[in-house]
Amino acid sequence: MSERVISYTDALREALAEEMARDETVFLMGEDIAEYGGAFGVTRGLLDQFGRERVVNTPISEPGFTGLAIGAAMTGTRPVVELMFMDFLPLVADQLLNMAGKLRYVFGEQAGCPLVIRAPGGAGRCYGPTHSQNLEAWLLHSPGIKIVCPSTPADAKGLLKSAIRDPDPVFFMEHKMLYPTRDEVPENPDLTVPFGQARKMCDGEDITIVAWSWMAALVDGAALELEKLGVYADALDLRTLVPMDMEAVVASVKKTGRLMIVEEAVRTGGVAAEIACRVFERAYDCLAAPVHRLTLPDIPISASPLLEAAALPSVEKIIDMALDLVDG
Amino acid sequence: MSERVISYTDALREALAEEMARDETVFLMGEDIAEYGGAFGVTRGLLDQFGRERVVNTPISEPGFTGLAIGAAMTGTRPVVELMFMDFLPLVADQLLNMAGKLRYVFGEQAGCPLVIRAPGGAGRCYGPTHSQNLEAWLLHSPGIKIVCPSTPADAKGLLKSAIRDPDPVFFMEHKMLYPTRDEVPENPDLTVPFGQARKMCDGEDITIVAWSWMAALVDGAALELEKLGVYADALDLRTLVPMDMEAVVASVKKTGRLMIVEEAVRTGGVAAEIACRVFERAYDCLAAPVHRLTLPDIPISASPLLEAAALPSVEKIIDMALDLVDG
Amino acid sequence: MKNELENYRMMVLIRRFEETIERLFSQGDVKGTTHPSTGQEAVPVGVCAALGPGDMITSNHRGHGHFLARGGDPGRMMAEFFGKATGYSGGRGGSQLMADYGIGFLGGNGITGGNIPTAVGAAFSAKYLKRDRVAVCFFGDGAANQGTCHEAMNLAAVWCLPVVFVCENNQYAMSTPVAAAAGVPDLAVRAAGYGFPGEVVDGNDVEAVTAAVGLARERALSGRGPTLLECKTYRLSGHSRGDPRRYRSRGEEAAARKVCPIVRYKAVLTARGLLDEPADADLVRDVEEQVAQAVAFAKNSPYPDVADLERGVFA
Amino acid sequence: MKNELENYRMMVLIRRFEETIERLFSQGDVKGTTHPSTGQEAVPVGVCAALGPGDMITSNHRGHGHFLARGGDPGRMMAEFFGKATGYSGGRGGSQLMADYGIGFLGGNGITGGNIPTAVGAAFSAKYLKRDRVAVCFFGDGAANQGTCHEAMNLAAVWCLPVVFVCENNQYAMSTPVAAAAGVPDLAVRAAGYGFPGEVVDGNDVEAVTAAVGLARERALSGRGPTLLECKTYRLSGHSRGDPRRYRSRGEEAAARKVCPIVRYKAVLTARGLLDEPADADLVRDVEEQVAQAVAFAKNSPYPDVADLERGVFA
Ligand SMILES: Cc1ncc(C[n+]2csc(CCOP(=O)(O)OP(=O)(O)O)c2C)c(N)n1
Ligand SMILES: Cc1ncc(C[n+]2csc(CCOP(=O)(O)OP(=O)(O)O)c2C)c(N)n1
Ligand SMILES: [Mg+2]
Ligand SMILES: [Mg+2]
Repeated sequence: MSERVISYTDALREALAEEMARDETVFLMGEDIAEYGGAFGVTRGLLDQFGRERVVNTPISEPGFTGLAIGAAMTGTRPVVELMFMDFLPLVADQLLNMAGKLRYVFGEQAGCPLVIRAPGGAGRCYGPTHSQNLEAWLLHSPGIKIVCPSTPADAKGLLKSAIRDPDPVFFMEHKMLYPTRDEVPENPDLTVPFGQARKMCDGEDITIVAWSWMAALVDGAALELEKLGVYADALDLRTLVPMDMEAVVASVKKTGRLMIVEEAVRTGGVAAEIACRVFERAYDCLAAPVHRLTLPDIPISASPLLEAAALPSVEKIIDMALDLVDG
Repeated sequence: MSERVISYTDALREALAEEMARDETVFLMGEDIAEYGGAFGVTRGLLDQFGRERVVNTPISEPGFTGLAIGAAMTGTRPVVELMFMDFLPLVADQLLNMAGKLRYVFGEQAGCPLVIRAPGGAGRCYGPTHSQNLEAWLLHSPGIKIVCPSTPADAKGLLKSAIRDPDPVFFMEHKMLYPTRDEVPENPDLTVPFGQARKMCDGEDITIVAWSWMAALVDGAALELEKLGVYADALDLRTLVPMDMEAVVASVKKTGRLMIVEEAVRTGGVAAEIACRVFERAYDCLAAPVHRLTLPDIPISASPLLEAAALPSVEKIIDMALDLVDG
Repeated sequence: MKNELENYRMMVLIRRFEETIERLFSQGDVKGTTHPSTGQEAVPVGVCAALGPGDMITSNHRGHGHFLARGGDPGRMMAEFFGKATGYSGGRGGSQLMADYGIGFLGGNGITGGNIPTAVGAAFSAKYLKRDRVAVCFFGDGAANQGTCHEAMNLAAVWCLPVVFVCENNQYAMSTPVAAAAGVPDLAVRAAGYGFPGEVVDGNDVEAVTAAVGLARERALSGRGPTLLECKTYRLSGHSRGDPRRYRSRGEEAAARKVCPIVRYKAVLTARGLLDEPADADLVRDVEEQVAQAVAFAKNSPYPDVADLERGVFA
Repeated sequence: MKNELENYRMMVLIRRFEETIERLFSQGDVKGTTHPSTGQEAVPVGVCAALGPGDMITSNHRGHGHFLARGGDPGRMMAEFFGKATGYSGGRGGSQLMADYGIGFLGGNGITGGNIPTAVGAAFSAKYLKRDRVAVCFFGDGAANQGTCHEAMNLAAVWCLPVVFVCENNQYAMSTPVAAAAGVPDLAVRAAGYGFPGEVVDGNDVEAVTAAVGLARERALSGRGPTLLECKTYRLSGHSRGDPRRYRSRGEEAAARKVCPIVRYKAVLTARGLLDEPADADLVRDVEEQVAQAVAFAKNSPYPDVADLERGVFA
């Protein structure tokens, strides 16, 4: 049975449509998601399919409509909110940190909050300092919020379906560079991808490379190139950061003795530091070399193609650092 | 010449008063900072001394008055803003991340932003889930914002003076448990404490313990106890997180071979992970044991004294972990 | 509408409950902080008297009155102050964070203005799920200046949602008088900026509050959207524990105390022949007994198990 | 006030500048995205004609017109689009993020609503430092629904600050018409909720804009506080690069094009005998030459030095 090849965007849309068809309490809310189909076209066509009651255009009021969505999720519906850019996470950070993430712990089992916030992160399109950021590290430090970050169309679909069915608040990170990427995606509407299971992109003994979202796609490409150079990488796509599949990471590091983490965010205080730290805590003895982090420098992301590219991780930089780590 | 002994609160107030006297462009802004003197009394009396034009009570509009303060700092004044609790940082996170921290990098030298945001972090007073948090890890991941976190009255004064004189946005972290603490504080209004220089609290060869803010005070106490048990800790108070005195940390770890970091925030994605990671990067060979992190678990902070204490680091827990690390 | 004496009794209960909490704090029996609603009792009691069983409330930091008026159990509330396992939040929430979804009380909120969008969200669900219910949001004059208030009101207007915004204007946000915090004397006028009715209500007149909420609720249920009710009242207590109230005079407070909602309603009910001094004394004694029982329940309850500390973040 | 022909010329310059940018994007000469202000030229030109040299502007994402009208150099702006070292932000900012504090242009802003509090802050400084100047904030109808707008307006009101809020109501926020985003047809009415005047202005009439801003500025300078001017206009272009404009009809656009501010002002100036077809053709040619020079300057400028990538985060 051959799978269809569709784009990451189409896969997301399919997940939304299937879950909306399956569960009437699921609705979409966000800026310009109706006629416009969202800034990146993810919800295109869903207005026609599900109507204005379930595909709700909002005014530009991110804190307000996120708080509203939390209130809705507390009272019997399942909102899927689109934040136009992940750079706007700070605008809703209070709602997520101080409300959504604390409800169940404080108010107990009565207080479910089945909320999904979707937002595209990442650079590569020259959108400049306030439309290119990845901020998942903030959420990692915010108890009670799950973080999902698919890097393939199949995962985009399967993980979004899981997110919508999840009883807890989920931040669902998409990526501008991934939207047009195409790959096989199962049609079966019952298939979901579970949280907390890293995906092995490539099997190898020389070095473990960990990434997520667009960086995972880059690592996937870099691993192939490395193979040609005789370096065999064990490449992991984390898929979800909360929960995080540390078992897979630790098992891989135990095998390779070398770890490199690729993160599309500013270096200091990023997710990579947490992963590295956990590996040190759990597999200290197995490391034959220091962990390497490939990240952005601690600067805003420029609009100019030249400066943007200079700051971002790339396949070449991944290869160079991997070679360095293996040789070092 | 004997120094006066005053409280951390008084030291902060003295710094504010001295800098306001020295520079007319310095003004204070925040909720209930005038007659009330701020929720913790830091600005008490300054209204009488400097008048309502320079001690400005705000409506409850954190994003608005923080944005306003940025606009003021862009145009010739030096606002010192009080955020009543550090838990409200998310409300102004957009202003700090997407504006204050990016102005100079993007607009160049014309775009100075000499802004100070003061806010008390921390638990220990049973204020519950939304009035007890430390969120400096978010700012650590936000380029362009300096982070200052004094643990003694003298540093409170000297660092706040430096913060007010600094040409860049500074987040100045105070702590509810530190406010009443008393110690010697220089009277000389010309004395400041520079950023980026850790303070050695205790000299030792067995273990490096790194902390900041209230946790540094706890570590200071724990180090004395450890000494009685024959364990000699090299205890460092970082004083500022951006810039961070990694030289001091690395030098200490090279001496002791063991590192423990105490952080009053949820574990995952915290500042401790970054410090640990940097130490691994720079002093990998010197570590005789894995780095230990003593932090909160990944949960909201409860209001109940019992549950709050169970979650927080304490002198006892510091001692236990240090012994464990030294023995291990 | 509940009967007059029940409402009067509830106001007295809220008063005694708050006074008891303040005493327990000053004695060191309970820790943390609290925001008493002393003097504002007519607002929650008047509001809740107009609500139906399916209606939903979001509350703020000054929420004991809201919760009690909606049917919260004084014993479990008291236990929350004592940090006991039987407390509404098992000791995790404290004064500001208790909830009972079963009676439509969606909880307090420690972030000023944070509960306004959630109320609109509850109203959204009600409309989406075609349930005949309204959401009610309690917030203060200070919270009215938060951006979330603006956004939430506009969202409710644009989508014509069944929500009643109850602004408890108790003259101060902490130490800041309304005149220093808002460009207008009546916050109710802001409703016009969203296209729905806004009304100033005598928030110390419990029946006036009930009447206004009743109409607003009807409006909401018949699909005509939100209403803003600005209930003018006065906080007789300090803002929170340990507030020296330097920002106002004792004389101002004494004057307010004379027209407090309990004093006023007692006079009304007496004039109507529904209450006399002996009956009032009985009622007060009964309330005091109830509060004493709540305290006893709290004191006798077990502490939460520290082993559960990390449980319950996720389902 | 600048003379009529200068203002007319500036409107034409903005129009040609935006059209050129759009062409450069579609040819792939420049990367990223841009928000053209085509059709809205009378607002920035009318506003800036009323300002004094010390006045300060905060702009938003759709800011090329604001910057040009305030005296921004087309060459350095164009160079910013090309990511060149000579661009206002040396390639770091792109379309939305350029500034020239020297001429009182405090920069664009990528966060909708983000620039409203900063304008109030600039007004705060002006008052604090006792400088005779006002701050002007440009923001859209969509931004009016952000919480920061509410907070900033209320703060300006409470402190009686010298700021003029210029809401460019171009009928849409991206694809969302005002009627779907706000509970009221005229956003100007919201000023009443803060206690200062709000006025609807014909935003396609450059002289009407100047007159309204002139009065608001006088008000501000004489210590009577802020004013909200809602300038009704129309965005003729798409929201940003690649907007298929599915949310409105081509007929609606064609109708709007007929009453665009340039068409209207040309008719006015012709009627006044200040302009005729040959003079207009000359003027347009001159503007085109200016834009061509800007493009040439940008193309011939060097790229920034990648070695400086990490410089300039702190002083
Ligand atoms: C976002 C935020 N800012 C500030 C506070 C601190 N705070 C708690 S209550 C309060 C005053 C609120 O005033 P109002 O809304 O009038 O309610 P009231 O206390 O008068 O009932 C303040 C400033 C907070 N909890 N949250
Ligand atoms: C906080 C935030 N939300 C959303 C966006 C995406 N966005 C950019 S411009 C825009 C529309 C703004 O509408 P309006 O304020 O009317 O200005 P206009 O574009 O019409 O000039 C949107 C939604 C953004 N940049 N920032
Ligand atoms: Mg109040
Ligand atoms: Mg618009």
